[in-house]
Amino acid sequence: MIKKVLIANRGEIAIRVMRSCREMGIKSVAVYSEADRTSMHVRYADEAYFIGPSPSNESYLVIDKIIGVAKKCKADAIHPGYGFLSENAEFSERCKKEGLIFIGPSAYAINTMGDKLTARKTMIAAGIPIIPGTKEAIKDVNKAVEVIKNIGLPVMIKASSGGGGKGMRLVKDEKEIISSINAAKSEAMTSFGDDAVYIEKYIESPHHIEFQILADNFGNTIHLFERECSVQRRHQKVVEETPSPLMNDEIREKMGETAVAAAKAVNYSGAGTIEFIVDNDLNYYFLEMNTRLQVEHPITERVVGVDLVKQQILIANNEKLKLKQEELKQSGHAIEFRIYAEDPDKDFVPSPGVIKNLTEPLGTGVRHDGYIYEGYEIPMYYDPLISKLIVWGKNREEAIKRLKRSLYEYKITGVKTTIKFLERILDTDDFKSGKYNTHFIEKNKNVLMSPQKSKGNFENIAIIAASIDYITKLEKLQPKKPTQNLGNSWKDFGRKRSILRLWK
Amino acid sequence: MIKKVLIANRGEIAIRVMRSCREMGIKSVAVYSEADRTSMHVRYADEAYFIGPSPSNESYLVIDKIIGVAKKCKADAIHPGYGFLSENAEFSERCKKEGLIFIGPSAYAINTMGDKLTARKTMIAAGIPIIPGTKEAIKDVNKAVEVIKNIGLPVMIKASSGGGGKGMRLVKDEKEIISSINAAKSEAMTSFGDDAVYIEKYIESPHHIEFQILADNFGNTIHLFERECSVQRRHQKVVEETPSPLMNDEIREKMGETAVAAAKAVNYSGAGTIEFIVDNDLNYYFLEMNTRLQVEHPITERVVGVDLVKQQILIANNEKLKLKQEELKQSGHAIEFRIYAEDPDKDFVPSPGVIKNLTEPLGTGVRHDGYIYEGYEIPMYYDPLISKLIVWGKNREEAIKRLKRSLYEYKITGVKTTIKFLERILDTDDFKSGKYNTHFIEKNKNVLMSPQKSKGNFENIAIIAASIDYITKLEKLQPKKPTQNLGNSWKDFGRKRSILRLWK
Amino acid sequence: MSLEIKIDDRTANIQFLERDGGKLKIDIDGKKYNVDVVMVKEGVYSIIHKGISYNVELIENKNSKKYIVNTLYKTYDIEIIDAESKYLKRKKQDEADDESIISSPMPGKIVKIPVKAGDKVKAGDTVVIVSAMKMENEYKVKKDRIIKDIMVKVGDTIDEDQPLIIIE
Amino acid sequence: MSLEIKIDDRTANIQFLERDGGKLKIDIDGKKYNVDVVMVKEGVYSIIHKGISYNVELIENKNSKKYIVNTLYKTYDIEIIDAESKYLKRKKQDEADDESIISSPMPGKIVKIPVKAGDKVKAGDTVVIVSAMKMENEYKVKKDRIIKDIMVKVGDTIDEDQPLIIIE
Repeated sequence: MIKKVLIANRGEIAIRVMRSCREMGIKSVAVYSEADRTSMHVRYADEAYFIGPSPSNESYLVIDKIIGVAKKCKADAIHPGYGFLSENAEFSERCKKEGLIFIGPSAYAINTMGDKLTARKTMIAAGIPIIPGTKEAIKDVNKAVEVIKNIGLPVMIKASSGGGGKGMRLVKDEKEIISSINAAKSEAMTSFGDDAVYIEKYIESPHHIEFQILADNFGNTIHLFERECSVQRRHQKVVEETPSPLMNDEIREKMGETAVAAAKAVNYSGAGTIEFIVDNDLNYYFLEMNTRLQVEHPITERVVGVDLVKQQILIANNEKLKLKQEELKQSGHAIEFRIYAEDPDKDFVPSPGVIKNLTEPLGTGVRHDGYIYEGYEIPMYYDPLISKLIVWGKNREEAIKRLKRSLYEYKITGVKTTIKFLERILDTDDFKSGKYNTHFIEKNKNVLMSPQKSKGNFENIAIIAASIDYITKLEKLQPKKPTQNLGNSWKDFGRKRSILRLWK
Repeated sequence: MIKKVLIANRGEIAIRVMRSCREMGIKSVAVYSEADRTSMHVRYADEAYFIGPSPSNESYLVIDKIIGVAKKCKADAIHPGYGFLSENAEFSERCKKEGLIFIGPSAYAINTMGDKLTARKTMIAAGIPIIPGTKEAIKDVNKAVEVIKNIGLPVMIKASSGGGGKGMRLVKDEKEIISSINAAKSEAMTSFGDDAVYIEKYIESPHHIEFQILADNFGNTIHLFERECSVQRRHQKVVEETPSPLMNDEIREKMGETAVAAAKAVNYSGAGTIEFIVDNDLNYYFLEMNTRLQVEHPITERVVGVDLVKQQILIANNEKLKLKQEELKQSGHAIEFRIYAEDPDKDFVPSPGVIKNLTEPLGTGVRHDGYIYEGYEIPMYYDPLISKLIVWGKNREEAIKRLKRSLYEYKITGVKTTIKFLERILDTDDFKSGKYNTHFIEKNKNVLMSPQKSKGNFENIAIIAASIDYITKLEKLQPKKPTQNLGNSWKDFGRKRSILRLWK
Repeated sequence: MSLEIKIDDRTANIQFLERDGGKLKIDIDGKKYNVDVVMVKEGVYSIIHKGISYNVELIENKNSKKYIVNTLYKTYDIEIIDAESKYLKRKKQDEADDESIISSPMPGKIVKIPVKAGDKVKAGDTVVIVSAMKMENEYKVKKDRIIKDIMVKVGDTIDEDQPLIIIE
Repeated sequence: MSLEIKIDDRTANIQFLERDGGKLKIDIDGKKYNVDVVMVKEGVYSIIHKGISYNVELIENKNSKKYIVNTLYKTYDIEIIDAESKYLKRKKQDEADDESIISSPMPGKIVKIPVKAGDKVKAGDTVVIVSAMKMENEYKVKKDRIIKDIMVKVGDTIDEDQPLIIIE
């Protein structure tokens, strides 16, 4: 059995992995860069080793350093978390060569799924539905018309060298096909000096829905149902929930089977995620596979009742999956909100800094996976994710109300966070009704981005707090009444039975 | 619908209730004594009112004050929590008179179940099994022999005026009956000046198992399965778990039905708990009913997936129970540990004080219901319960490992706590195997009470920390190198990228 | 005792009328408040006003007269204005007419400085690029300016509000 | 630099050999330690020794030379012994021979004082009962004594270590 795991990561995911290690009686080893000496994962681990300067390409991304520590401390296995080296085929291969267990899939699976075109071909070969279209440049306009008629309207004409919406045309009507292709070609030529365009089915109301997969080394592959991840900002997931409000049992079963087939097509082993694009009519298309643990894995854990990290470790230990597809079921509803150290009022600019006061949400149905603590300084070098708030409710309605309650309790001072922004998501009709797609944030931009209005007395209450703080400190600086105690130190707090006497 | 609830309590339970109120969109009103101005329940509530001096008999127990605040702030209902006024029939009645909804049962149910003899009689009438015996004093020794033969050996002879083990005799053999009765009588006369004794069936290996009940005002009564509460210290529960390791499905169903019948016998309404004594052969006897929410209610919430406080409020709002007995099931395993501000190394003497550093356990499967925060002073006037740590696992084994992990990450400085004591419970074979009864703590006393042994380098590591702290502070007091910064303030922390430079 | 407070764009006049322990009578712009105030821990206040329980968390800014104040709904920037701060403000404004300092509101690392001392730059030109938390932020000039001095070099780690470039 | 430290019943000699940032070389009773020490927040230290990550939380006692130190397995009472504390200790011991002070190690309320000044009490007699957190604690004398002075009365709220009764 694996006895010691090196976690080649930091932040909340490193602690998440270490928690499961600890529950399994496995020693955990942290690695840390210069900026992370005081980070919680270093404090939480059984062992901790320094691996270099703060920028991740000089520390967390340096394969040699990670392998070096693993060998030095005699770790049996390496867990890469998400990000960093988690989808690095070279790293997976290198671990194998060095006799270390990589807790993740083989280099083959990573490579195949990592390259979009190879993945597309492999999926087509396995009979997995992909978004219809041509990836090759259109030369013959007449042939293009035929292709488009095959795919079915609407379609999107896209510039092969394109980006930023240039050289793109949405075609809804058969009569517009030829003119649109020509327009796109001409715009592509002007913008990129290349008039090659290709065709892709246009998904009008796209949902991002993914399936969690577990596969062992003996050909057993199961899925743990879906996660709805359509609330995205700049292609970054903001909210995830399961079950998806869009799904029904029939399509769930079908997509689950497809996801299992997709994983099997690359002989997948470990935990992975098959991402689909789904339209309002529940047509679904393979988008990509994430060959690692997802940020949003906890909502699946809560609703299905399975510790995914433990499963990863057991699979890496070459054990057979004990979970059976037919025994798994979704119970209740879970939603995850990602809390970032970003200022939503200033276009989400990152807000590193020292955490001064922290009150974490607790109580029934709340899981909070974070890594910060009062006094901790969030460094500027890494992803600004502070924590993930995961709530469970008997149904979606209870989960939403619980989430609202949790956000109310969650207080951080010292850095700006996205908490207020997330609260506004909960207030939109689209989210409350569960009728939303990947256009959600764009569609609700006005409500979501409008600065919070002050309500009632809050402004004057803020004034009262600040002026009292100021005056209290002022009086402390003027030692005219040396016997008068303003009760600021710990000891005085105690003496005064916690009641601060501002003045006699 | 109830719009505003006054919570006539403090500490973790007040916050627990307020959380559910908030999720239901109900305003919560806190009341607080002098010692509780800084308490979390005051900060968490929508409204807060002062009700008097710190001792609870001058504040939390004064019915007039509570009612006065409720009327003044126009609350619709009062939730009493547990303890304080929660099982006070007069309070229930008074609320009714004042037109306030008491979130709990009627005065009749409280009175009937509150008086041991009346409860016993009511249960006998309803056909509920009680511990066999005579509550009346034995006059005729021969009749006593007959009664004992009816009950079956072993029995306990107890002095009617007794207490503290005096005038008690355990009878295991028929031949010892008469001599034991005489010996008990003589000892009772010497000790209490009264030779009256009575007979009670002796339960050799007693388990304390209770059933959670919910009943609405329309005669619908259901149970939410059992809680095993046999780990007790001085009749105070320390650990609770569900399902009970002792139970099987058959006896669970039977006891559940008995519990429902017991509640129906007093026309019970709201959430309540039927406590049973169960022996190793799964014979069970009604012990008492708690006509309120229990401290340990969260383990049921976790395993059955029901928010009990919400159910209490809905029932109080005169709604019909939507939960159906046949739809409820237990899923996984939950254990609760109660964390007290007590010093287990000094006979559990209470340890009030200011919380200096606090790290709460988080992560998958962990619920932590507390009320303290860094900087808070635990007052000396009330129960020293700090928090309840509730963990869930797919099975009992996972729950125990998760509990161990959670205790590892739970750190409090400033007060002594029972955390180390609880860790030792997890290490006993009796607890691990699930084969324990109410004698558990007494039986394992030597292990549980032995002071922790120092392991490895910990003593020297402690020395290093203290000496460095001392020297750092010493250097700060000597301003010989004014440019040298020791990095203690927030700002310096930031500047130095969180790395404290002790010396140049 | 009275104070002047700047909160966002508003300037409020505060008068402390009565004090009894944590119980205060305060006048804010003519409106009277009876409040019960307690500092529950450093930087965290619990305020009860007409039975309503408010939680306010505040952080003193570098200058001890500036606060960031968090309430339930909104975060406010508050500045206490007394004689000293009025004087400093006037002084700073005078200086701002002569030269400007480009600085970053958050700590980071200098990625690029596309100008050198003596350069004439046009309104909108980028003068320095700072990276923080995986994002790059470009700092531009608003008017046509001359680069007077460059205080940092590429690769430098900088503090918030540290002067980076002096422009004329 | 060297120190003497009392930890529970043991007295240890500490020598600081080398310092480089948070990296220290320390000699404890002849055993050498290379440790990486950082104060992650007030009173909380992270110490890495031979790759093992230790968390130590400490609280300074009233006397700044006394600490309560929490490690993973055990809580220690630590006292830094320097010239000043040695002198104070000697002085206190001298005084202790003349009179003794009965005090409570935790704050509470005086419930009962079954003695009065001038009373002769026997070893084991209760002289004061203090209530704290719903429990009553009886404080007894260990030897036959005379009650010299009673500093509190029934109903008083007391601090920890506050002198309650002076005995001879």
